[in-house]
Amino acid sequence: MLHTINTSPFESPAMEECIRFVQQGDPVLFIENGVYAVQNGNRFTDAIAALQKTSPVYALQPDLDARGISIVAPGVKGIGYDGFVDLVEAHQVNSWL
Amino acid sequence: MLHTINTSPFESPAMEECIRFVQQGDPVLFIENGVYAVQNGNRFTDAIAALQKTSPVYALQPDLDARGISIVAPGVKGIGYDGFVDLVEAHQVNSWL
Amino acid sequence: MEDNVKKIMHVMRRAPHGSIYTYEGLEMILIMAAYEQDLSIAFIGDGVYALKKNQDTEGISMKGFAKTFMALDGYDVEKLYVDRVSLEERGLTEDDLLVDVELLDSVEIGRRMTEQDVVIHH
Amino acid sequence: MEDNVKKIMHVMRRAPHGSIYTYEGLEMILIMAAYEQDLSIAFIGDGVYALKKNQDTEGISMKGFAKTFMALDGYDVEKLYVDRVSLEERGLTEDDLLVDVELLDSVEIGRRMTEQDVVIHH
Amino acid sequence: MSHRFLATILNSDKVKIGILLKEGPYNHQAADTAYKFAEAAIKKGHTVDAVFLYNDGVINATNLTDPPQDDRNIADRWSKMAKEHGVEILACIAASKRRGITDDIMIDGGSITGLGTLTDIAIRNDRLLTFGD
Amino acid sequence: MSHRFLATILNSDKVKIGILLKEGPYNHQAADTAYKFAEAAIKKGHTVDAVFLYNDGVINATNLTDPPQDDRNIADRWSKMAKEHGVEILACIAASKRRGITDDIMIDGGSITGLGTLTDIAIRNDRLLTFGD
Repeated sequence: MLHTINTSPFESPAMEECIRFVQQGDPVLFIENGVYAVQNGNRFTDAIAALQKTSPVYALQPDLDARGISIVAPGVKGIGYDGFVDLVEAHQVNSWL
Repeated sequence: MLHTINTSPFESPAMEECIRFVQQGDPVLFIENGVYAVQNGNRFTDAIAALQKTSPVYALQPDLDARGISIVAPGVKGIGYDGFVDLVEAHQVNSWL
Repeated sequence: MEDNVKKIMHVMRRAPHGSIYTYEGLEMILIMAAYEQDLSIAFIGDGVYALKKNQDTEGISMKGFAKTFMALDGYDVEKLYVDRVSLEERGLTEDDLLVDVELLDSVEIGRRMTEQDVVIHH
Repeated sequence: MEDNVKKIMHVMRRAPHGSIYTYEGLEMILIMAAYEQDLSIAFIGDGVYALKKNQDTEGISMKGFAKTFMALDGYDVEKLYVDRVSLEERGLTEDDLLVDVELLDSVEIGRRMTEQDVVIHH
Repeated sequence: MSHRFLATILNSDKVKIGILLKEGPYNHQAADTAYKFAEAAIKKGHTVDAVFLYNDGVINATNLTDPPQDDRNIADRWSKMAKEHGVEILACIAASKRRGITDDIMIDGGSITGLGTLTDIAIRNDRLLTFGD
Repeated sequence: MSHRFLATILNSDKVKIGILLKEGPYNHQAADTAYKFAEAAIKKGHTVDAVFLYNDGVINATNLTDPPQDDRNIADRWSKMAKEHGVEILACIAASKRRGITDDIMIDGGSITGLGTLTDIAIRNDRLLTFGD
């Protein structure tokens, strides 16, 4: 199951909640304001590292670009809308609005 | 200056931010989902006690009632819309949306 | 073969009355219940407040809907899961809730989420 | 006597692009600037992200507006305050910002807030 | 001047209030709280000068809403408040264009205007209150 | 049955997708992300069956929006997607009534329907994606 998070972790508990429920191996995709979570060097960088021990973590590149985020936390993979589609092709989706 | 907070402290950083900026003596009024902050015995009860050392704290009674909150943190005063108006009569307003 | 029965989970995540999401979510659930799908509802975060007893919305001139959760049983929607951490963190216990629910750990709710065909957050 | 000059502070509190509040807030500021009031803008919480350098919105097909903040100077809106804690917490420094701002502690921003006739959060 | 002096005597503790409403009806409580506050302020003898609708707040101004019979009618409430208490209900034009609010579907007593009007409201009133999400 | 078999051969890795959109245009990015996702899915040969508009999402369906010339036109984009790719654009009737969305102001290619249709969409598609705030 693909989990998407679209709100800033500074403004919403969505990421924190999602992480509590996500199952081992399930991919997590950050979109919209959610991408602030993976900006390298902020206070969520450790949480993102911990998450990656069990889940692949993606961020929507156009949303990173729009917010001027050029360096993401190690291991996080930037993907386009087509990559988003590929993840949806492979998984059911759980959007943590 | 009257500060109003209308979002749940569990879902938004508004209360936390407001508390950092509020000046000594300035009243704080919780409305809408903001009133969950003053439900007695949740994890914000200490923060509400600390805030009251410098600021009077109010909560909109109709919003408390709507959410089934019968016991508020010690010292917090429930007021109606008319009490809200009285506070606005006495103060400029800063709404932490 | 249950070809057309889908497992659909509704996730309540917001406090009631401050916004309409919980209420319109409930309207969606009531309609879906008529289609004989495998429905469940999880209450996570501020979503647990939707089930709080003694909500009286008269003073804010809005329709209350807490009691509609009590009617879900009659629609054969019986799988109500409440996240234990969310409830405790808010200083609430099962006694504060209007309806009988299963109080579950996040791992267990997460496991049931993974089994779904559709998950809708409100 | 400056009878008709009001002190109006706009408070940016949301990240750009995920919602329109910052952009429509900026539109409001540009109009108010023509009225020769005593305007200031405070950036608090995710609001500081509005000033981040190198925002390129082409990929999300939205108009960028970060550069409009650089034009505020030309409208005589020169009081831009950034909350130091909010910036640091996000792993950013003044070098990451598009425009010159005053980096202030919350107590000082709070003091300036209290002096306002009007405070509008966006 | 003498009128103003008289008003000062009679209403020494009364304030003139402008309201800025930033969210649409039903979806967020903001429109309800703004209304209940305005109602209470008027009842206490204060002046509610105007309700300025911004962001999704402009959706308060459409006359096409048709809420369930047993629910409150938010658009009608604003309309009545405009007519009975002279409260201006004003929707920002730029925000309205983005959300499809036009003169043709405007509630009675409401109108579309620019942000300059909001600035005037901020200047001429003792208070400007914001309601939103 | 043979048609279905053929489709299986040709599109073995293709999925049928329904979209649930819960926020209005411009105010939140949800409408943009939903559109960009749908566009990319169609380009890859997947089927986007329907976009169901709920909560403030119904505001995507008004034909009265008039955004600035240099901005994207969200309503037109949905309209075009409906016509060119057969994507159903459906606004929930109860949600529409609360926000003043009616048949008279409906975009080309859009229509108003009930929540039962959303249930059908959830049942008949391989995926249901939600976009909101």
